[in-house]
Amino acid sequence: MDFSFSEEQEMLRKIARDFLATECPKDLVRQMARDEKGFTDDLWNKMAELGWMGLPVPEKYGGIEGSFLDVVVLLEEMGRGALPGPFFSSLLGTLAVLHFGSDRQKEDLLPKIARGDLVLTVAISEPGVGYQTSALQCEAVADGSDYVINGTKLLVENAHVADVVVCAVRTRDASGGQGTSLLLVDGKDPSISLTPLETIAGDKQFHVNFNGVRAPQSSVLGEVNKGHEYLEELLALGAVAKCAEMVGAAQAAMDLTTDYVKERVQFDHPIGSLQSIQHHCANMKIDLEGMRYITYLAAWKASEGLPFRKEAAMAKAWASDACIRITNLAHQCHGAIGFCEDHDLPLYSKRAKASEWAFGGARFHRQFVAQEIGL
Amino acid sequence: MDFSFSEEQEMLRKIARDFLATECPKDLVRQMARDEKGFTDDLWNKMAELGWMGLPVPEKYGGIEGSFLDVVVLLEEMGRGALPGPFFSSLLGTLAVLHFGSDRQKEDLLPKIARGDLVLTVAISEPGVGYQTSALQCEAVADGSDYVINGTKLLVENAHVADVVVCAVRTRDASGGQGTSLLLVDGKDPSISLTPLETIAGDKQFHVNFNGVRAPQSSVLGEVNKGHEYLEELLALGAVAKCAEMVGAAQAAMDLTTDYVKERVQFDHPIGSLQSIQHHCANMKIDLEGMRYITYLAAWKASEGLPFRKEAAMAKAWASDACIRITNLAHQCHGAIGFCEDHDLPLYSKRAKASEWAFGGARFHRQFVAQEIGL
Amino acid sequence: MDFRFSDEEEKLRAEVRDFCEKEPPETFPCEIEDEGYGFGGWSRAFTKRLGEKGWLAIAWPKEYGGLGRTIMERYVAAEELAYHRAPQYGHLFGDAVGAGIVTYGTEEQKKEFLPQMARGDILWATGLSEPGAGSDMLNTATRAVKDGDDYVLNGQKIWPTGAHLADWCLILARTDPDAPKARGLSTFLIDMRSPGVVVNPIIDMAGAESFAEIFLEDVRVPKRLLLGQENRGLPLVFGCLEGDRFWGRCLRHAGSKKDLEELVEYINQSSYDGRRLKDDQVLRDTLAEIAIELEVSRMLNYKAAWLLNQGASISWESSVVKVFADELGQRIAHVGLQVLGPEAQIRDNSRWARLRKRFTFLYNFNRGLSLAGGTSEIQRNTIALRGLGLPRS
Amino acid sequence: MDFRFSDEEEKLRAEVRDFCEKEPPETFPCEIEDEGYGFGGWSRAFTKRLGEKGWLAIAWPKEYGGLGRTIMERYVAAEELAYHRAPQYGHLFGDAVGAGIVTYGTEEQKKEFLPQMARGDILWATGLSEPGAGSDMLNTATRAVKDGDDYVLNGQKIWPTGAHLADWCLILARTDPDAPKARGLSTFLIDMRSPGVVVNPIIDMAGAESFAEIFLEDVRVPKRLLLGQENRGLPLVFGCLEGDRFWGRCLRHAGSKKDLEELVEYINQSSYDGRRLKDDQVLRDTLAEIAIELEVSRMLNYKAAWLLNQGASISWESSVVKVFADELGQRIAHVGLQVLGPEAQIRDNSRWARLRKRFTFLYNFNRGLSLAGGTSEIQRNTIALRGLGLPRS
Repeated sequence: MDFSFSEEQEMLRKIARDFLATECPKDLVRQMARDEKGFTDDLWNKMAELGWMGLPVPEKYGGIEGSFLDVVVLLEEMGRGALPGPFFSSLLGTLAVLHFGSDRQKEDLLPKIARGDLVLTVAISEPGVGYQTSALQCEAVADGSDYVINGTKLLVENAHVADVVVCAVRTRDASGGQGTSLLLVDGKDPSISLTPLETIAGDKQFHVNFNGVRAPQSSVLGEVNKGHEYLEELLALGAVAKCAEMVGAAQAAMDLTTDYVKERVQFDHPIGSLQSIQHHCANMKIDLEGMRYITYLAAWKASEGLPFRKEAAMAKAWASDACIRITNLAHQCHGAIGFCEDHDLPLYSKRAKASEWAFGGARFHRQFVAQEIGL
Repeated sequence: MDFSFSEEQEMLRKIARDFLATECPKDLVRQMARDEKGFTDDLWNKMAELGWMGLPVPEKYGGIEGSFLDVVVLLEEMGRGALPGPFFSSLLGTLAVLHFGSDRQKEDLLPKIARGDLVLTVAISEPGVGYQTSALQCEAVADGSDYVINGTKLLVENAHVADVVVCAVRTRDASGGQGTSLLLVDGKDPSISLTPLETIAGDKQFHVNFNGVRAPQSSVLGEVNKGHEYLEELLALGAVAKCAEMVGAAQAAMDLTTDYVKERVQFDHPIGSLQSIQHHCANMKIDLEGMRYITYLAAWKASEGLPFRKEAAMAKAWASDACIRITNLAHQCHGAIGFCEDHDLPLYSKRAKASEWAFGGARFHRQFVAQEIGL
Repeated sequence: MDFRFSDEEEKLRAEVRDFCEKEPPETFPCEIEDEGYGFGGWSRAFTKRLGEKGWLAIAWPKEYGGLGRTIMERYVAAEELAYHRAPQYGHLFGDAVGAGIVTYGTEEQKKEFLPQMARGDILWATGLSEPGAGSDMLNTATRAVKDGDDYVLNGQKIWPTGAHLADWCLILARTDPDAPKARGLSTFLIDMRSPGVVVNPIIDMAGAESFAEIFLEDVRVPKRLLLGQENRGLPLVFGCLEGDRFWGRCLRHAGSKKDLEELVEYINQSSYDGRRLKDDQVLRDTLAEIAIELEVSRMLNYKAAWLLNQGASISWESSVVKVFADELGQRIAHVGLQVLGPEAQIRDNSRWARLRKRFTFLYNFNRGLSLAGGTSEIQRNTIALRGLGLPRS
Repeated sequence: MDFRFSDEEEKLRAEVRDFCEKEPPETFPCEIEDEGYGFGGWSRAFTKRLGEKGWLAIAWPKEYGGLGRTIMERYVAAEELAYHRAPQYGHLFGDAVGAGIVTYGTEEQKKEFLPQMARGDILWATGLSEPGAGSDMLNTATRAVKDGDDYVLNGQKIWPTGAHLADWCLILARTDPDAPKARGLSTFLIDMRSPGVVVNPIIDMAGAESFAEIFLEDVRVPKRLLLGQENRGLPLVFGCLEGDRFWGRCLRHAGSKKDLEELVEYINQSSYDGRRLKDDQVLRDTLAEIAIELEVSRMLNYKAAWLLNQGASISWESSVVKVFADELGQRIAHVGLQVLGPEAQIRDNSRWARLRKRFTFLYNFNRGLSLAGGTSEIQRNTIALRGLGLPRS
């Protein structure tokens, strides 16, 4: 039993924390929420120099070959720093290539990813369908050596800057074979049309139409028609990764709050000396501890290659609710000042809502857990 | 709009409060919870002298002809005083006779009820069936001029002292007619067998077997096979009546708590000066206000003869949860002392649980409310 | 006990309903959108129209432009307007100021202000909080120094609702810095066009501009605009706040009834993940609970209105109204987003936004309701101290 | 980061599991039934049997009868026993006293008590609270006056778990009434058979006799039974309480896992009101939430155990463990009764009682867990002050 991170992980954490404090001040974060593109090349390139895009990539493809747990450390700091931009969505695409891609696909993509030259995203949800993968409608029909994709994806993150879109589709072969597949689609294909969506967290999400997009058979990740299992695993990894980001965000909300209530004086005393504020903070802390370790459990299992779907579902279900509770209490402790758009707190509370939904909310995951406990 | 009770009602409240304080001290209540019979003839007779059993009974049958709202005032005080005994269950039977009985049945029963000479109860729930009346199994089959009742009722209150049991049964006629009916059954019939159940609140509930009990056709309340509507109305009345009792109980828990926290000194101050205790008490008060007025709304509508089922369901759903929250916080404010069996608080917190279930719990009623709002 | 409205009240309600059908409130231009209090947005045009109908001053004396009717009638009208999501934001907060002038104002002040307010010609803000004086109003630092026939005010106020749109503002300022903190404060009626007054709207986390900060630099206020006695401003303000807590929150049930109706309709018509939402037992249970809580809120609001109508104090009852309404508003927004699912995060005007992005806005905005006008913590303190007689800490 | 148990720990766990299967814990006689803490009932016979196995003192030094192994191993054994609902109540609270003797005891005390405790020959209670000193231990009024080679104790203690069954008791008493309140308290090891000790069990609202009150009248305690330094009892007690909070609550997840399994089985087999419970989406959602919370609780418990295993302080972490476990225990009991329905109120031995009336008992008993051993409010204060560094009020 060891609850501590390794020295290397602690160093990664420190570097990330210092870097983001310097290079990603909150004014930039707010500015990027209003910006059309949503991040700066400068910040992206500096992150690439640190090797972050290649953190999970094997050394032979130019990466750092870090574990999933290493990635979790980085994501936690990114959540803490409210980092804008396509790192997270591109990471999800990277994980898909890493876990399910052929050697050729890896050779082709991973070196560019590791250098920061290639941005990926994943397209799963559709109008009226979240992560219930059996209900997806977007379709790819075999036509010669290509698949032709038609359909609509909703809430695709950073589609506007994605070079490659990992797209979940129902595939149908000429031979009658069918199933779900993951396809690597050129993000710049002219048959893809994008509509930006204004969202609660100011992240960059898109409505994406696939209007007869052609993708060669070589663009299938793993085996064709076997994508259902890949997708479930990818979603579970995404859920845990999102939890890590949420732990960082919740920690930031907690820190903002404890700092504020120690300083803010009302009735001649810091409000942090009031029992109601103390109990709000204690409740935040309990929830934060809870979401932290249930997340680490899932992340550690994933990192070790152990079965982790149940733990991922538990972590995402718990963290989704806990992070909302934490940011709600943070607002309650901050009073009116935290309600201003230019305060740092709303960055976290709004993301908490977006994160709650990402990769399935609490109830979605509890439905899975109910089955797992034998119901 | 008038939120106040009439002068007569306030007087009834005062008389009841003073009477119960004197005649029904908490030691007696605790003793009765362990007692086989569960009440004393002395207390019952004194209540009869005050005319309470006849409160809802028309004057021509020897009653006081009070309104349902008058009854609610009395029940609230009984809840506050944690009155033991069959008043409530007998009242339910009385309301059934009043609302659905024929003139002959009324002439026969009401004068005795008003004098306190006749104790009634109602038998509805069965093993595995609560208040979903369509799922009841107990059956009465026409045989000559009688119905023959077979079946099992569970959680029948005070069956051991009931002279008359208002029993909900599926009726089946020789002519093929069937439906639900309410029958007036002789509580002392030798074909009825009773098993006392030890319960959480120390009230007297019974497992009742009807083993071929014969009841003449004249014992049918209202029209035969039309009992479903009667039963729903009776249950709604019971729910509101139970809410009234719960308002009184919650008020008692609130009063015990505010008294205690004003007196109990820790850290050199009364604990009622601690913000966490103040907020617990404030939350109790908010819930208490809420359950009080939603109950009065339903009671007033019932009293005025207006449609009141939706309001009854809302009141019972809210009060069931609120009363548990209130007594839980009362315990939290009392600390260990309130956890002792000989403290007054457990009288209320245990009854809160029994009351939550009586006439349907929160979820049961919310299912009805969901339909009512158009879902 | 009687939960019917009187014939007069029902008649007025019918008139208001009729008015809302003939002149749909949503057709009036709004300066601030519906902010989730339960009573719609801020519209000078609509307020003016209500003034023409006489419905801004239903309970004020006739000699000051009112209808001389009851507070309950005033409440019934506001309730009916709220159900129709009519924009009442611009004037409803002014009720507290109006009550202050009716109670504490000089004859001259009454004649000057009340008729104008009754017509909807002037709208009010209330400037109490300061950066260093939020819950702790005793800490008020804005100074008012007597100078000839004027007071000269300097200081900063923050959070007054709509101060950037209001014509006048009630300002709390320190007139005697040497007296004990509670005994040196006074209230002034300030013309927002006075030289030295600068107002900046604050963008809140819902993206709305409903609050503002006010900077006062050598603002001269004639003595006749002192409201109430000098140095006795605090009891006056507490009295006004009692009303403010009530009028600011007492319509939650009426406004949110529409929200609930829209959610029910949405559920009945929608599927997600291939399943009909109406078959979702958890959603059904949750919506039923909201419906019940709205009914509980309604009764709590009515009780306070009934007390107010008799001229009784609602010191802690108004806190119950506020806490319950604010936390219920947050629950409704939360439930709304649960119903609408991930697509609820879309808050643009595209066809992907659900139910006109209303719940998405409310979710953010309602966060602030348990903070504004006295935090829920302060309200609970009030309930404990004044409603239950617990000892001060 | 590594959430595996070591080979030694897994080996011990397997031994314990094996033992529980061969000598089913439920076959040992119990003096107090399972009280809902998560670790079973009070059984002298079972404690004695564990002593024979060496499992009462796994982490104590070998010279005092221990196995000289780690706290984590001690924890793993307790966890496995808890999952089998083995009765650990009689000795688990004694862990705090044992730790106190190990840390603060004289060599003589260690030799006298630890081997006996390791064998399960003597069971302990802890007498801290008094009628006037609950959360506020500084208010301790029990007096200990030096008289020759003895102290003479007079006073009253309340709430010590199992004091009526214990052989010995740790007692906090005031030795210097003139010193500042915190500096005049000392701790004593009291033989419960001493003349002048009277113990009465207290019947709690679940109907159990698990607590007691102790009356001390001129009880003579030899000086050698003073634990730690005179007048330095308070830090010692706080240290013990840290352990008490942990050991008293750290097994919730293991014990309640069985509860959850029983509820799942019940749901899968039962109908109510003509509907299969397993089709009830609300129940499914609720049970899943409990399963998740048990897993969260497990991780919180492991983290504290891991810290303790390294000799680190768990001042606020033990409070997190306790609050979470206690409130979760209350939720589980609540959910259990929701699952079982109205028939759950039957708590006799008839066939109508559901799941052996266990949840009915837990519902009442678990009410007390957030009060005993420091209320949840006190724990939250501790988390705020020690875990977050907030200023004292």
